[in-house]
Amino acid sequence: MPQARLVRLRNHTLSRLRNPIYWIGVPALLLLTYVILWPVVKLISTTFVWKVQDARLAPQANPGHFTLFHWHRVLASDISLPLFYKPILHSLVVGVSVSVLSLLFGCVLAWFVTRTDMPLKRMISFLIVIPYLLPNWILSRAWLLFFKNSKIGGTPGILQSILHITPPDWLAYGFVPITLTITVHDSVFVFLLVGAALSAMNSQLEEAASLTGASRLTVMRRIVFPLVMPSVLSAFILIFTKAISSYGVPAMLGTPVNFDMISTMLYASMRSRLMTEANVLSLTLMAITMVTIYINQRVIGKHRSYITVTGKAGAQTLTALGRSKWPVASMMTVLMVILAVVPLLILLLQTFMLKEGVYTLSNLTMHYWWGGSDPAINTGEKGALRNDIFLLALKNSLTIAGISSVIAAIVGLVIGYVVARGRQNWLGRTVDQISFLPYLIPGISLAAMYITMFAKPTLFIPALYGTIAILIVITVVKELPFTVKAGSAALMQISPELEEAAQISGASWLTRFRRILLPLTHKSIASVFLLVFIGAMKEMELIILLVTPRTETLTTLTFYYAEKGYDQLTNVILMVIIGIVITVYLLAVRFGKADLTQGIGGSS
Amino acid sequence: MNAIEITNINVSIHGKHVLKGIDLTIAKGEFMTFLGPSGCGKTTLLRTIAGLQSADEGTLRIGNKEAVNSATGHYLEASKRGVNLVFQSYALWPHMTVYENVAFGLQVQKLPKDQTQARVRVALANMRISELETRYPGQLSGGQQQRVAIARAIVTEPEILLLDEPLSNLDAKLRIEMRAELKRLHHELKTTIIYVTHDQHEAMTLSTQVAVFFGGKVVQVDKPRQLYHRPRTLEVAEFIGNAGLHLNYIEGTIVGSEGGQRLETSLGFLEVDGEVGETGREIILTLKPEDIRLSEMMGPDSLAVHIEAVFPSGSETLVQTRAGELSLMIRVMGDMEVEVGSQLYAKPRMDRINLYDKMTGRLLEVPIQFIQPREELHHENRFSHSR
Amino acid sequence: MNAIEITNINVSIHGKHVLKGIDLTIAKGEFMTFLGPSGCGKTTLLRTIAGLQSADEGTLRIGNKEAVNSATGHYLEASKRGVNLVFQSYALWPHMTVYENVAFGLQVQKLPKDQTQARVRVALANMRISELETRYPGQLSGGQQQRVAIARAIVTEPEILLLDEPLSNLDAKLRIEMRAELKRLHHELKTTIIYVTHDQHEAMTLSTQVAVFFGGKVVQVDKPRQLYHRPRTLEVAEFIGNAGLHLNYIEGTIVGSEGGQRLETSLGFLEVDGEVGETGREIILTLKPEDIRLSEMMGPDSLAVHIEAVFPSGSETLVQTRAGELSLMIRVMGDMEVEVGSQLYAKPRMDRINLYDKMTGRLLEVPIQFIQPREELHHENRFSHSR
Amino acid sequence: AGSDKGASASDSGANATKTVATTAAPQETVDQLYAKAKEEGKLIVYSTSGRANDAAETFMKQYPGIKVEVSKVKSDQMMDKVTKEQDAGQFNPDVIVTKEVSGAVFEEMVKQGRYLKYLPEDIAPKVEEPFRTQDEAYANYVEFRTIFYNTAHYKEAPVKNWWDLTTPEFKGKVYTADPLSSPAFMDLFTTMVLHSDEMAAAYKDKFGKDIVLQGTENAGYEFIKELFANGLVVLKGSDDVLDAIGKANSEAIGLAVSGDVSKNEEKGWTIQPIYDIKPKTAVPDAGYLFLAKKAPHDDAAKLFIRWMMGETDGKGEGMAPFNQIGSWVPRSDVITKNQVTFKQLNLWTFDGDALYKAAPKVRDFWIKQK
Ligand SMILES: Nc1ncnc2c1ncn2[C@@H]1O[C@H](COP(=O)(O)OP(=O)(O)OP(=O)(O)O)[C@@H](O)[C@H]1O
Ligand SMILES: Nc1ncnc2c1ncn2[C@@H]1O[C@H](COP(=O)(O)OP(=O)(O)OP(=O)(O)O)[C@@H](O)[C@H]1O
Ligand SMILES: [Mg+2]
Ligand SMILES: [Mg+2]
Repeated sequence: MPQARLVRLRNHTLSRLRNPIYWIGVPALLLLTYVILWPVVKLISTTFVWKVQDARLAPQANPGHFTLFHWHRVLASDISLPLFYKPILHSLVVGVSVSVLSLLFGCVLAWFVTRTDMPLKRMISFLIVIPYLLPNWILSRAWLLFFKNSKIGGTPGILQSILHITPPDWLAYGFVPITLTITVHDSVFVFLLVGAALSAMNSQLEEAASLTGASRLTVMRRIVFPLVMPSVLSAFILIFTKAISSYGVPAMLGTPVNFDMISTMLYASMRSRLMTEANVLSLTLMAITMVTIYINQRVIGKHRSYITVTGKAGAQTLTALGRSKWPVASMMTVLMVILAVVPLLILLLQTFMLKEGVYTLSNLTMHYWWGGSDPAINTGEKGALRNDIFLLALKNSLTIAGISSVIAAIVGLVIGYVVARGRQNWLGRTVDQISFLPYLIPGISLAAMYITMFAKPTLFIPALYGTIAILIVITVVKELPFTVKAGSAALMQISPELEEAAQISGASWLTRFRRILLPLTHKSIASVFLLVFIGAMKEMELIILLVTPRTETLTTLTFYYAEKGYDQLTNVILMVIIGIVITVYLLAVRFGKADLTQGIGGSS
Repeated sequence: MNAIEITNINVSIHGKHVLKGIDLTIAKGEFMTFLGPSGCGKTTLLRTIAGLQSADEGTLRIGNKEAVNSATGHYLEASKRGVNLVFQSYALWPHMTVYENVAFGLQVQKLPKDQTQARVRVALANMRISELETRYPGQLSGGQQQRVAIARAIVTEPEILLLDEPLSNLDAKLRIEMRAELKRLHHELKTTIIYVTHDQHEAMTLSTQVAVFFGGKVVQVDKPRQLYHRPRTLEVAEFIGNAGLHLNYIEGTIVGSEGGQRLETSLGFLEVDGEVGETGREIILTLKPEDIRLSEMMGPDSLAVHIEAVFPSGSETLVQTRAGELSLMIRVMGDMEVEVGSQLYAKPRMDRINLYDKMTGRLLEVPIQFIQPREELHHENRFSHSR
Repeated sequence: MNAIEITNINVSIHGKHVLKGIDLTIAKGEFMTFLGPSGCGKTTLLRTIAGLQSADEGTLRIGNKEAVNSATGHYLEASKRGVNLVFQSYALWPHMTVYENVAFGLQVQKLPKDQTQARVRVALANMRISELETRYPGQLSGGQQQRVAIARAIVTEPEILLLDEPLSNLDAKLRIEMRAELKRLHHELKTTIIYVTHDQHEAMTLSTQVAVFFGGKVVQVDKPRQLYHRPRTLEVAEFIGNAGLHLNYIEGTIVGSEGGQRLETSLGFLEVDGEVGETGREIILTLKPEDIRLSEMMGPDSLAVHIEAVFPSGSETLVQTRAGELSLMIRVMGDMEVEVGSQLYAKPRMDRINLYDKMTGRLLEVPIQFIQPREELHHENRFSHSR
Repeated sequence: AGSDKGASASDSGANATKTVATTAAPQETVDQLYAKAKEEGKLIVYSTSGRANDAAETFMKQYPGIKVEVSKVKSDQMMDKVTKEQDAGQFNPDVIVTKEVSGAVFEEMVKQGRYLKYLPEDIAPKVEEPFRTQDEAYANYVEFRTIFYNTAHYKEAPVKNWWDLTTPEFKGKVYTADPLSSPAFMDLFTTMVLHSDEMAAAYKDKFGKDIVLQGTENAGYEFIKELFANGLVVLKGSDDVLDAIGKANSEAIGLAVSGDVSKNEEKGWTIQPIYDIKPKTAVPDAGYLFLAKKAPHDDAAKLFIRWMMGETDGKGEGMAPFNQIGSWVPRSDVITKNQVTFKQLNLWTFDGDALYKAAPKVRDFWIKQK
C-alpha cells in the first residue's frame, strides 16, 4: 500500500515538524552548518591541498592537488616535536590544570555565594567578574610586577626589588604563571554557570543528604557537585578550550622560557603566512575538544537525570555557616580584592600619570582623559575622550556588544533547548558538537572566511560585510560555544513536566519559551548576557578584519593607541570599557533581576 | 458520543513495555476512575491521552478527532486536545505566584483580563486557597501546592479533565470538599473526568466507571458496585476493597453430585446451579469481612465461631474468628466489645460469595447455594441450616 | 527517657508565623502521628526537629542532647541529630540510581560494602522495589519513587524516623504492607517514629499517640482511641473521623432540673451527673454515624426513624434518616438493602455522645444519661426507654 | 576611475624579474587631481602604521572636501582582508600603507595586481634606489631591526660585529622580540642565512679563523644556533625588549626596531640603536605606499599618496609623521633627522623573492633550536 505509506510519511513528517526539537533543531543545524561547519570544512579541505605558497616549503608542491604533506609535516616530520608535540603537551597540561583550578575556585565560590548565608555576597560576586573585565595581558603584567626576576631584564619584580628574593624561573615564567593567570581570568565562567545551576537546585536534595549524617564535604561531593554536573562539565569544556586557545598570556609569560603552546605556534604560523600549517594546528585542537565533548555527552548520558527544578517546589533554604560566616566572607573579599581590585586600581592610576612609573603628585594629570593637544605628550595626541572617533567607536561598541549579547543569550538558550531536550537524539548531539567549534577556529581565520561569505548576498542573506551586522553575527557565532552550553546546562535542570504543564494549557512553544523557560533560566541568561557583553566589548582579533572605518570600535581604538605606544590612552579606553560593563552589570542586577546570589522565583 | 476511544494502545518508555494493548472507551460525561497497583501504567496512560507521551502502536480518538493513529503516524498535539491534566507531581511553575500559575491557561486563551481574574478567584476560592494568591509555590505546604495544581487544571474548564491522584496530600475534610467540587464540575459542565486514585473509597463514591489495571493491561472495567462485588479475577478481588489482606479465602474442589456438581470446601458442601467446570478442579471462594454478620444469637444460616483477636480502629473493628480449621475475618461497625475466646455466631451472605478457578484466577459466574455442613470435619462448629 | 522534648517552639518563615508555641514530648519508642489540616505546620515541625528549619524561639531536646536552644543560640547540625526524614516531596537524588539513593546513607556511615549491599537489598525488598535497583528516580512511577524515599530513610535505621505522608501515593494493598514494615521497625528496633498522615485510619491503627494541629498549634495529644472518642474541641471532632461531614450535631441548652442540671435537645432531655455550666448556655452534642445502630426491630433505647437516603460505598453504607426535625446520619457495615421512606429503629450509644460548649467549642467532661423523650415534640418517634 | 593598466616590467639590477603592476606615470597636476578628488569626496586608507592617521589630518586641512578614513590593520591580516574583499568583488580601500611580510606582500599581492605601485613622475627622480625602480613600490619610510644598548651603561656601542653576540660577554644578555610572531625580525635572520658568505667573513674578521659549522648548513644558521647557545632571551614584542634593556643601568642589549628610538623620551629609556654592525647592520623594513586595485577613489588616493610623499618638493607636511629619528625617508631631497643618511646606512637589500622562499626554512630551524 504505497499510499498508506505516503500518508504515514506525511504524518510523521508533520509531527516531527511540530516537535520543537526538530523545527528548531533543523533550522539551527542548517544555520550552524553555514556559519560554522562550512568554514570548518573549508579549513579542513585546505589542509589536504597544495597551495601555491607551499613551494616555499616543499619543492614538489603541485598547487591545487591533493596532499598529505601538511599533516605529515605537523605530525610526523623532524619539525613535529618542537612544532606540535611539545606545544600540544603544554597546551593539554595548561588546559587541564586551568580547568581543574578554575573548577575548584569557581565552584567553591559559587557554592558559598548561592547556597550559604555568607554575608557580603553581592559584593563578592561582583568582584569575581572583574578579573574577566581586564584584558588577560594586564593580569600577566600584574604577575610580572610581583614575580619578575632578572631573566627578562628591566625593572625587577616587587619580590626581588623589595624583599630581595629572586623568584625562580618556574615561578616567574611558563607553566605556573600561565595557568594561574588564565585561571584568575576565566574562572568567572565556572562561577556564573555553576552558580546559576546551584541557585536553581532544590535545597531538599542537600538536606536529605545531611540527614544521613553526611558531612558538608560529602554532601558537596556526592550530591551537589554531581547534580550540577552539566554546568560543571560545560564550564570545564569552556575553560579548557579557552585555555588551550588563549594566546596573549602564553605569549607574554611563556616566550622567555620557550614555553610554547599550540595557540602560540598557531599564531606564529599565521603571521609567517603558513596558513595551512595554522589550519592543521587548529584542527588538532578541534579534534581534542570534540573528544572532550563526546566524553561529556557520555557522562551526561541518556538516562541520568539532573533535574533539580521540579514541579513540587520546596522552600530554598541556605546552609548556615554559623560562626565561620564572617571569617569566610572576609577571606573571600580579601582574595577577590587582591585578584580583582588591585590590578584594576593600578590600571586606573596609570591613566592619571603623566609619565609612567613616576609616583609623584605633580605627575598626576587628567590629560589622557580629556586633555587637548600638547605636542610634548604623545606627539600631540589629544585625550581619549576628545578623540574624534571616540564617540563613534563608543556608539559602535555599545551597539555591537548590546545587540549581540542579547541575541547570543536568546540564540544560546534556543539552541541549548535542542541540545538539552534532544540529548537522546542525533540532532541534539550534532548541534551540540558543531556549536562548540567557533572557540577553536582562530578568530582571524573565521573573520577572513566571513568576508568571502558575507561580502555578496547569498541565498536570502544580504551582503553584510561592511555593516555592523556582520560584527554582530560573528560575535554571536564566536560566543555560541559558551551560550549554547550555558543554555543547555540550565535547561537540563528543568523538569520537562513544567513545560508539559504549559503545553497542555494550550501554550505554543513560543509562549512556553517566553513564559516558562526564559524566566526559569533567567539567571543563566543574565550571566550569558553579561559575559558576552564583556567579551564583545573586549573583542579584537575577531573584528579587526571586519571593521571598516565606519564600524570602528573602542577596541580598534586601543589597537591604534597600543601600536603607537600610548599606554595611558590605551588604559583610558580600557577603563571606559570597564566602566561601561560595570554600569551594565549594575543595571542588569537592578532592573533585570539578574541577581547572581538569589534563589529562584524571587522568593526574597 | 464517546469522549475517548482507546484501541490497542502500546507504549514503551526507554525500551520498557509499559502499556500493553490498552482498549478502553470512555463515554462523554463519564467519571472514570483508574485503579491499579503502583507502577502499573496509570500515569503513562493519562500522559498518552493528554498527548505528552507518544504511543508505539494503537489509535486514540478524543471526541470526534483522531488524536493518535500509529498506522498513519497521525498525532494531534497536546495543546489541541482540549484536555487538562493534574500532574501527580503537580508540575507547578516555581517562578510564578499561585495566581499566575492558575491564570496562565486563561491568559494563553487570551481571555479578557477581568474575566481571567474573576475565574481565577473562583477557582482559588473553591480550592480554599484564596489567601495564598500572591505566594510562590515554594512558599506553600504540600497540600496547598496540590490544590493549586487542581485549580490550574479546572480553571480552564477543559472538556476532558485528567486527574492523577489529585487529593493524595489532603486531609479528610478537604478531600471531601474537593470531591464535591469535582462532582459539581462533572455535573454542571458535563466534563469527562478521568481520575487516578489509590483511595478506593474515593473510587467507589465518585466514579461512574472504574477501570482496573494490572501490569500495563486493563483487566476489568465496570460500575463501581459491580466491580466491588464481582471482581473478575482473584487478583482484582485481592486488590479491591480496603480489606485487601483481610479478604477471606476458602479453598475447595469441584466434586460430582446427583444434581450435577457441587463444591467441597472447608465451609461445607456448596451446591451450585449447573456446571462449574471439570470435576476435581480446585476452586477458591472469597468472602469479604463485611459480608459476614456477627451476632450473639444463633440465627438462620449462622456458624459458631471462636473469637481469636480483635482489632479496633475507631469507626470499625476487625474481628478474627475461627471455626475449626477455617479462619474468618469479620468486620463490624463501631466498637465491638467482645472477649477473645468467647463464642459468637457468624452469618455469611451467600450472594456475596465469589467463586474463582484456582488455576486461572477467573471468576466463575455461578450462583451458590448453601447445602450442607461437612459433618465429618466440624462436629460442634457448624452452620445451623434451617431453610 | 524522652526521645524528643519540644518546648515553646516558634517558627516564622519569611515573616509568616507558622509554628506558634509548640509544646510536645515524645517518649522513646513512641509512634507519634501528626494530624491536622493542610497547611497547619506539620511539615514545618518535622523540619524543625530534623534541624532543617531554624526556630525563632524555644528549645528542642533530642535524646539527651540539646538540639535547639533559642536562648543560648545553640543549634545542633542536622547531620548530628540521628534523625532521618522521608520528605513529603521525596527529594530523591535524580542523578543516582535507586540502589545508590538507598545506599548513600550507609556509605556515609562507612559500612563495609557487602553489608551495605545486603541491607540495601533488604530495604528494597521490603518496599517491593527490588527490580528497580538500577533505575533512576526519573524512570519511576510516583508510588515507586515514594517507596524509594522510604527505603532510603529506613535503611540507616535511625533512632528517630520522621515520615511526612509517606504512603500517600500507594495503593491500599501496598499501603498495608508498608505499614506492617514500619510497625516491624518500630517494634524490632524501637525506633521512635513521627508520622504525618492524612489517612485517619492509618493514624488510628499505627500510632501509640496522636497530636492534632490546628493553625500552628497543638490542640490535643492523646492515644488514638481516646482522641477518636473524646475529641477535645468541636473543631477536632469535626476534623477527626472519616465521617467528617457526616458527624451528627445535635444542638441543645442547659436547663435547670431538680437533681441539678439537664440538657434540652432535639433528641430529648438528657440528664447529666453534676454541674455542666451556666443554666441557659447553649451546647452541642455530637454522635458519630457508626455509633448509631440501625435495626428492623424496635429494641431498648431505640428511636423510630424514617429512611431519607442511602449512600452505598462498597464495604459500608451511609443511611440518612430523620426523626421529626432531627436528622441523623447512620453508618452500617456492608450493603444495606433498605427502601427509602421505610421506617427503622436507630439506637445511639449513650456513652459515645460528646458534649461541647457551643461558644468555646470545648469538650464538657460530663457523662450523659438518657432520661426522657420530649413528648411534646416527638409523639410517635420516640425512644422506648426500658431501663 | 580604474586606472589599472596591467603589468609593465621594470627592469633593473638584482630585481630584474620583478613584474609589478604599476599605475602609469601621471600627467595630472596636483590641481587636476584635487579637482577630481573633490568629486570623489573621500578616500579609504588601510594602514599598518598609525602615522597614516597623522598624515590624514594634515591632508584634510590642506585639501578640504576630501574625507580620509583610515583603517588600522596588521600587514599580514591586511593581505587576507584585501584578497578576500577583492575576490568577492568588493573594492574598498584606495590607499595601502603596508610593510613586507617576508616577501609575501610582493608575491601574493603586488604580483597579483592587488596592490599597485604608484610613483608620480615628478617625484620619481628624487627617490633613492631601490625604491625608485628596483623595489616593489615606493617606500615612504624605512626602518630596520638592529641592536640597541643602554647609553647609561655603555659609553659607546658595545657591538660591532653580529658575532659579538655569541661571545661569553653577552651570555644571557641578548634579548629579541619573538621572530616567530613578528616576521620582520625573522627576515633579518633569513637575510643572514641568504648572505651566509658575508656572515662567514665577519666571523673570520671577529675571531680570526674560519668558521667551523657544527652540523648546520651555513654560517647564517650557525649564527642562529650559537645565539641560542649563548642564552638568547626571546620576549613577546619589541617594546618588551626595550623595556628589558632601557630601564636602569642595564648591561643587556637587545634586538629592536630602529624607529623605537623615538620613544626614548616618552618612556624614560636611555637607549640607542647601533647603526653599523658587520657584515651589514640589517635589512630594511620599508613602509610601502600602494594604490589598491580598482580603487574607488582613485584620484583622491593619488593625491593622498603624494601628500604622504611630501609632494614634489619633499617639503610637504604629509611627510612629517614619517620623517622621524630611527626611520628614513628614501628621498634625496629630504633632510633626515638622523645622524646618518639613508645612503650611509650599511644595509642588505631586501630581496623579497629570496626571502619569501627561504623564510619557512629558517623559521623551522629557529623552532628546532628551542
Ligand atoms: N517559604 C514560606 N513562606 C511563607 N509561608 C510558608 C513558607 N513555607 C511554608 N509556609 C506556610 O507555612 C504553613 C505550614 O506549612 P507546612 O508545610 O508545615 O504545612 P503542612 O502542615 O505540612 O501542610 P500539608 O499537609 O499541606 O503538607 C503553610 O500555611 C504554608 O503556607
Ligand atoms: N523513563 C522510564 N524508563 C523506564 N521505565 C519507566 C519510565 N517511566 C516510567 N517507567 C515505568 O513504567 C511503569 C508505569 O509507570 P506509571 O508512572 O504509569 O505508573 P503509575 O501506574 O502511575 O504508578 P503510581 O501509582 O505509582 O504513580 C512503571 O513500572 C515505571 O517504572
Ligand atoms: Mg502515577
Ligand atoms: Mg506537609
